[in-house]
Amino acid sequence: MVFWISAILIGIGVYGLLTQKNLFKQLISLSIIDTAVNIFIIAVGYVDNGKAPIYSKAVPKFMEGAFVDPLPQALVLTAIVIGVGVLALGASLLVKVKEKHSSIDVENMKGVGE
Amino acid sequence: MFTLLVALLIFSVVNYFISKASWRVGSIINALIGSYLIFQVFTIPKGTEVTIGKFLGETLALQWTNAGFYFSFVSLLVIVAVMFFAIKWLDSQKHPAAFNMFILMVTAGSLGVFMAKDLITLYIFWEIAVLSSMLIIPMGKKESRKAAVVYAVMSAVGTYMFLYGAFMIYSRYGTFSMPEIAKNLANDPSTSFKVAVVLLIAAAGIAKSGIFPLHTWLRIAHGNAPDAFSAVLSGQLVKLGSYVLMISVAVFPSLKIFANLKLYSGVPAPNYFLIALGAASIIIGTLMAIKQDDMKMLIAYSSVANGGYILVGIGTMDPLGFEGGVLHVFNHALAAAVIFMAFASVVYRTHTKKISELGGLIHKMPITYIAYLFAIISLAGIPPMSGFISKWMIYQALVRKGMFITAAIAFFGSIGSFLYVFRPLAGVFLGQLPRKYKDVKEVPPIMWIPMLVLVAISFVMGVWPFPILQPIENMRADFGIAPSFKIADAQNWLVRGFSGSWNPVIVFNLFITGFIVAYILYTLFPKPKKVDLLKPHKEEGAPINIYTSGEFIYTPELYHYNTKFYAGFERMYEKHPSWEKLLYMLAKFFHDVGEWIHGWFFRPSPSAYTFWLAMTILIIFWVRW
Amino acid sequence: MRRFYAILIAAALVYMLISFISTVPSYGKADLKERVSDAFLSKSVNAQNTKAWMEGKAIHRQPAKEIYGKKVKEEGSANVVTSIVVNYRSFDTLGEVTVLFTAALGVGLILGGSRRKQYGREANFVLKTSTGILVPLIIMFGAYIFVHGHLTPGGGFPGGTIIAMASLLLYLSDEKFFLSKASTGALEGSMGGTYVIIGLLGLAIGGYFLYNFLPNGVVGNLVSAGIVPLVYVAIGLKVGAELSGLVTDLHSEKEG
Amino acid sequence: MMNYLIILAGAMMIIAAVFAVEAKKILDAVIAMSVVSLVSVFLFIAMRAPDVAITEASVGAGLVTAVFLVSLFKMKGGDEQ
Amino acid sequence: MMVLLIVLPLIFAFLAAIKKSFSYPLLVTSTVVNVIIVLLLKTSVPSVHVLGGWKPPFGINLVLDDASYYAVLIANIVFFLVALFKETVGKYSTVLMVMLAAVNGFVLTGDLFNSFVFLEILTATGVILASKRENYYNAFKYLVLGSLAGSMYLLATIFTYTQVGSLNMAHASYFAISEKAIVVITILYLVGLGVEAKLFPLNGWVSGVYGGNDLSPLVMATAVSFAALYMMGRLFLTVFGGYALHILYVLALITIVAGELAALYQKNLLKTLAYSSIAQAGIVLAAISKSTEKMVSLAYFHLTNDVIAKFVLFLVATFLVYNYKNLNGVFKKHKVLGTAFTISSMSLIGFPLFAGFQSKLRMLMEMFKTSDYLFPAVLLFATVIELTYLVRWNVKLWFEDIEDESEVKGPALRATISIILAILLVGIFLAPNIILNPTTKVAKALLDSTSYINNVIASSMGGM
Repeated sequence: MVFWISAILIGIGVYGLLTQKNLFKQLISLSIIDTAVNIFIIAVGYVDNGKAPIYSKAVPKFMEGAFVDPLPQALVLTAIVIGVGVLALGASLLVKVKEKHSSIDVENMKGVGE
Repeated sequence: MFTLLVALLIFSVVNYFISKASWRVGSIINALIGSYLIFQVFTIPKGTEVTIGKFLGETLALQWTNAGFYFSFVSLLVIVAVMFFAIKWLDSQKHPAAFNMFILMVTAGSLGVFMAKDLITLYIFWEIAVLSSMLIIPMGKKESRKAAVVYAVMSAVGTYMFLYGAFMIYSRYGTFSMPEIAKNLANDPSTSFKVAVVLLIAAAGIAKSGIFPLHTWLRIAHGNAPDAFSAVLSGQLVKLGSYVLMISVAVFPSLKIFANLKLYSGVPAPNYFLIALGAASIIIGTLMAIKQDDMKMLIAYSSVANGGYILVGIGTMDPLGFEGGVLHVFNHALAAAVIFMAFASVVYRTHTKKISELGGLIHKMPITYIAYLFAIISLAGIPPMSGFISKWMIYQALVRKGMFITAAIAFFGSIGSFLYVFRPLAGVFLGQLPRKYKDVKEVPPIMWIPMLVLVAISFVMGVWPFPILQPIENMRADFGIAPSFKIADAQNWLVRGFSGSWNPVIVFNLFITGFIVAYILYTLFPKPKKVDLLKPHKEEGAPINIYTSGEFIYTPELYHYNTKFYAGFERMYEKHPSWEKLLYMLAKFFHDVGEWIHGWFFRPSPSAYTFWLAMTILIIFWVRW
Repeated sequence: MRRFYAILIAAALVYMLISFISTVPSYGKADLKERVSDAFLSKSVNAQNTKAWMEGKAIHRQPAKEIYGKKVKEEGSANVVTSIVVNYRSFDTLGEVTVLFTAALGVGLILGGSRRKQYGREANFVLKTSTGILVPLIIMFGAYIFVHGHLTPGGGFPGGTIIAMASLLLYLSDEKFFLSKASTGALEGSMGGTYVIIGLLGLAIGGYFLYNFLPNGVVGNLVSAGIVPLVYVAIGLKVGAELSGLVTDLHSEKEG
Repeated sequence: MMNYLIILAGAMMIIAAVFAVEAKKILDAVIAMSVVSLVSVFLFIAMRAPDVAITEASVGAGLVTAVFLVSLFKMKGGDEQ
Repeated sequence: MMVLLIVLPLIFAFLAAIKKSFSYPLLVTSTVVNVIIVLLLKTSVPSVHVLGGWKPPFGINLVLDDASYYAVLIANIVFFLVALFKETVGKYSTVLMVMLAAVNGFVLTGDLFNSFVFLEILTATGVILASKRENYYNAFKYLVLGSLAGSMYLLATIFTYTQVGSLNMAHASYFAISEKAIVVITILYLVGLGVEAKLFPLNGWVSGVYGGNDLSPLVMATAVSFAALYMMGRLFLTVFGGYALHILYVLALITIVAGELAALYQKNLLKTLAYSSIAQAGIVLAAISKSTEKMVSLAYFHLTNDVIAKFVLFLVATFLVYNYKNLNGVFKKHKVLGTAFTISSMSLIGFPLFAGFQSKLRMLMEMFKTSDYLFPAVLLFATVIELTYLVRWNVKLWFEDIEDESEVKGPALRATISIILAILLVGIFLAPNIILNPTTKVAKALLDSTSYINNVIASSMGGM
């Protein structure tokens, strides 16, 4: 079910990329896709009734099925940060695109020949 | 042999630097090297084989054959003449050093082609020749840039078809060596494979010698290349194509290979197809040549027609036809070279190649005129020049084979050639001398001597053709085309045909007699008077002294009698379909597809990129899931 | 029309992804025994035989090993995610740090400002005063998060981000506030360098890059897990500096 | 219970995402995007991933929104019709 | 040792962040040191570095075998050569260092997720390089496509993880992935990597990025392109053992034709070369997809020739484009650059005397031996078109009448490097084995997944 949510979110993100002429919207769509992929990855590692993979006084022992899969979480941690880096880069590019082409709407941009 | 070629290639680069210091020294060295090469080709014993090395696990080798000798000799004659010619001519050029380098490379490449024993060696040297000639062509005037591209592309189309064919052969027989291939092909049961391969190999020759569907590059390339280099292009490089055509029908013995495909009087179907192409080239070349106002383009089209003759001759695989075709290589090479050199001399002095802007140069450049006159006599196939003999042989073969349509076309081409070679003669050398050329001088001896030498060779071979026929006889024996049949009969002074023989010496004597009679008559009759048409207008300048019912003419070139020289004749095929346009349309088509791809896939916004990414995934998903 | 097709394509993609999902174990049914995570959780990577594991995924461990509060020889952080991020798969994290570094660098290069952009808008009083109180607290909170990264959820990245939030707050509240690129750059660079040097020390001492050359201590203690806290502190500071620099770049403009 | 909450969260996310994509004003879109991120934080917690949740909350929802807003501010409204 | 290839540029990059003015010297140092390290590494092929001492399927490992060694060698040399151009590099030296680290990491890593991380670094640095000379919109387009592809790559990695249970390439290669799952994985990887590998129609970004400024094509068309195509071979040959190759084959053939036709249409020199680069990538991919040892070896041989030629072409072209308004006849002023340009373009076409001839002809021959008649036909057709536009450019640059009278001082370093590389192309024609021997090893290493797996497993035995 969480899979479905993430699949639909990816679809919405792709839809956004396809339809939106505003480059900022496209960046937002990308961010939605990122989030969706992250949800998917976490869902892959979920175990019913599993705990967060942190040892504490409450769960001092390792037991089978006691924890959810920690590896996807570690991957998502990385993926989130990577996503942020790329998005920040995109946002700063858009600031400059706006400066240079006087618009960030694909149809109104000036000087985008060829 | 291989050392010779490598040395030539290396020295061409060295010569660039020599020529950078003094291009005249470079070109003199070139001419000397060329002369040495002519000497050299006689000394190499026939049948010499040299292994170059291994490539892709196959041995590459050179082999000195009769055919190679003949073609090398003809090529060198032309090239060396041009090299001597260039010693002076080059001072009208912008890149003399590069010219010197590349012409030596062309020489090396062509010799390599003629020496190659296997298809890959042939391809390598072929590409060297193409590459270096491609770099000379754009040294001409503005249009020549485009010409180089067209030349390269057409050549590449043919070359890559050749390569495809070569590899098809290789994948079947595992060899590139031509004798081996010939053996294997003769025993191969698959007809369709053989047809495909032979035609693919022939494609390179078709493209290079300007045979019909790929002939269009000749006009633009010959017409716009540096003037003296046009002589090499038409006289020599085009003959590379004839050589490859000869390989595809004679070295690969088409009579044996297609023994079960004999279509008509013993001519195999693929040969027949090639002959048809040759005939088409004759028609197109002749008709288009008649129309041209640009004298170089005119002869370019004539090269198309003559390439057609060669192909028709070789394609028949008849002893006379084959020898006629091969001999025509020699004749056309010399004639075309002389004609282009004559034009180069004219352009050298007058800086134009439009016939309608010229005239009356006979008084200013008599030697050039003589050279041109004899060359066109040879080209048109009039005795006593050698051009006649080859055409005669081809006709004989065609008539004997009962190919009357082709024969008719060949005759038509011959008559057409009278028409078109006369046009520059009348327009450039005869008629009125435009005022602006009144100070034109004859070109220096170093330029006219090579022309005269070539003309003299052609003339002598017309009278006594046996020295040049003998190697051709040897070639024919090599290829096993009716080896029992002897054509060149030097003892009896005869060139034997099927329906009678040709005694060139007698014919020559007859012609000389006729000429003497004509000369006597000429001296007896009253001489024409000369009127100086320029006189009354000496001060006013440009317009020649022509008036039309009191109106002054503002565009005198329209009234030059060479404008619309054959207007009546041309009108008959005014609205002809243009193959050249068709090819341009093809090029335009690819260009447009490129634009379309560009517009759809590469230029657009991120949305479009996403679209294609999504589509790709979906299509693969649809295919694979 | 464009929207219609877009919906169609997006729907097809969703359909495709959903049919892909059939290859994945259904939600909540993931079997960790099939995965390497099992070894991470039980901290028994060293006990495994690679070949045997790859062939049959045979896990060698005691079924209910006591971990919290004990000394574990292999790895010492209570937070297994942290142990993966900073120890088992630390190299990924180095890459991750690099991405962020690149992004900050890129924003700097692209925007290329060297002066505070003035919007000519005065922040209101509430924001100004609350910023004064909040900023130290936020920084402390961020520091807490990355210092306790190996014990509790969180770690260098959120910690660093929270610190960067503090600088963002400062930018919002004060038109004049401007962090010099030199200072953030120096912190960023030196912290990144620290991370790599810790890794290189591991290479020098243990023969493996990013090798944990410090004792692990007792799982659950603040001082435990070898190099993990060190790395996380370095990451936290680096990310904080980097993102502050990024915020600075966004608030700056070109001279003149 | 948890399932219903997840479905609810999913529905919220989808609605927010559609809004983010289709919103006329970019500011609204950015806000909606941060809503998507914030709700995803809930999902992460529901799936027992507190580390990810914290990171997503601070980095994904916080920083990205902040960066977007600032750059939007910088290009003065970002080109709205 | 091999980890230093990744780590040293990185630490230099971090140091450069402390003091900006050191960044260029640091770049030169790091590239020089890297080249030296690569040369020293020659003796330790094959070897596996286990990061952090965590044995393979659990931790991350770097694999240095014949294939990755060759890719790393090419990439580092390219970066070294680029680093010599101080003006061109400009403010971007730190970015280049990070990129160098990323390329090395991407090539060396034996872990799928790790390769994703490095792919993202490559994309990010690529975007930054692309944004030079105010080429922002094109950079943005690349960013969108790149990060979308990154998402696909990540998804593919996760699907692999759910199947295999680890992220290790060797393990994935060892593991018999179910029929259904491998379709998913290969589709996603094909798309994810296809963007970087310039697979049609995912290569819309190429012209904008390569044609937008004077730095990005030098690096992206050579080192990064090589790394991406290496990874293509690694993933589809070694890891997924020849799955989905016929799809790759079809797409690659379309890529060739599309790239050449687009280049034919293009009027801008840099973009023409960019499209030509797409077509060459198509040739390489098509050859890789045949997955025989000879063809794969020839693919990387061809790629090497292309990389050298493209480096020269872009080196010359960027100089011309950004110094002259009108390019007609500029080579009359820069004869050496012109010669290098011509030689490289002839090599690209595949004229004899130049390296491209060797690779193209061998490829053709090999294809005919395996009786594939489609690829040669496409290849020869593509060559005709390629010849058209390259000859057109050469003629234009050499022979047209000069219109831009200004004369820029001859760039000595550029001329030297380009002519040396051009001569190298001739050298490769004469002695193709200097490249063919290593690429044969590359092909062996890529196709022999057993020894790849064994190497990785063996590295875990000696572990703690």
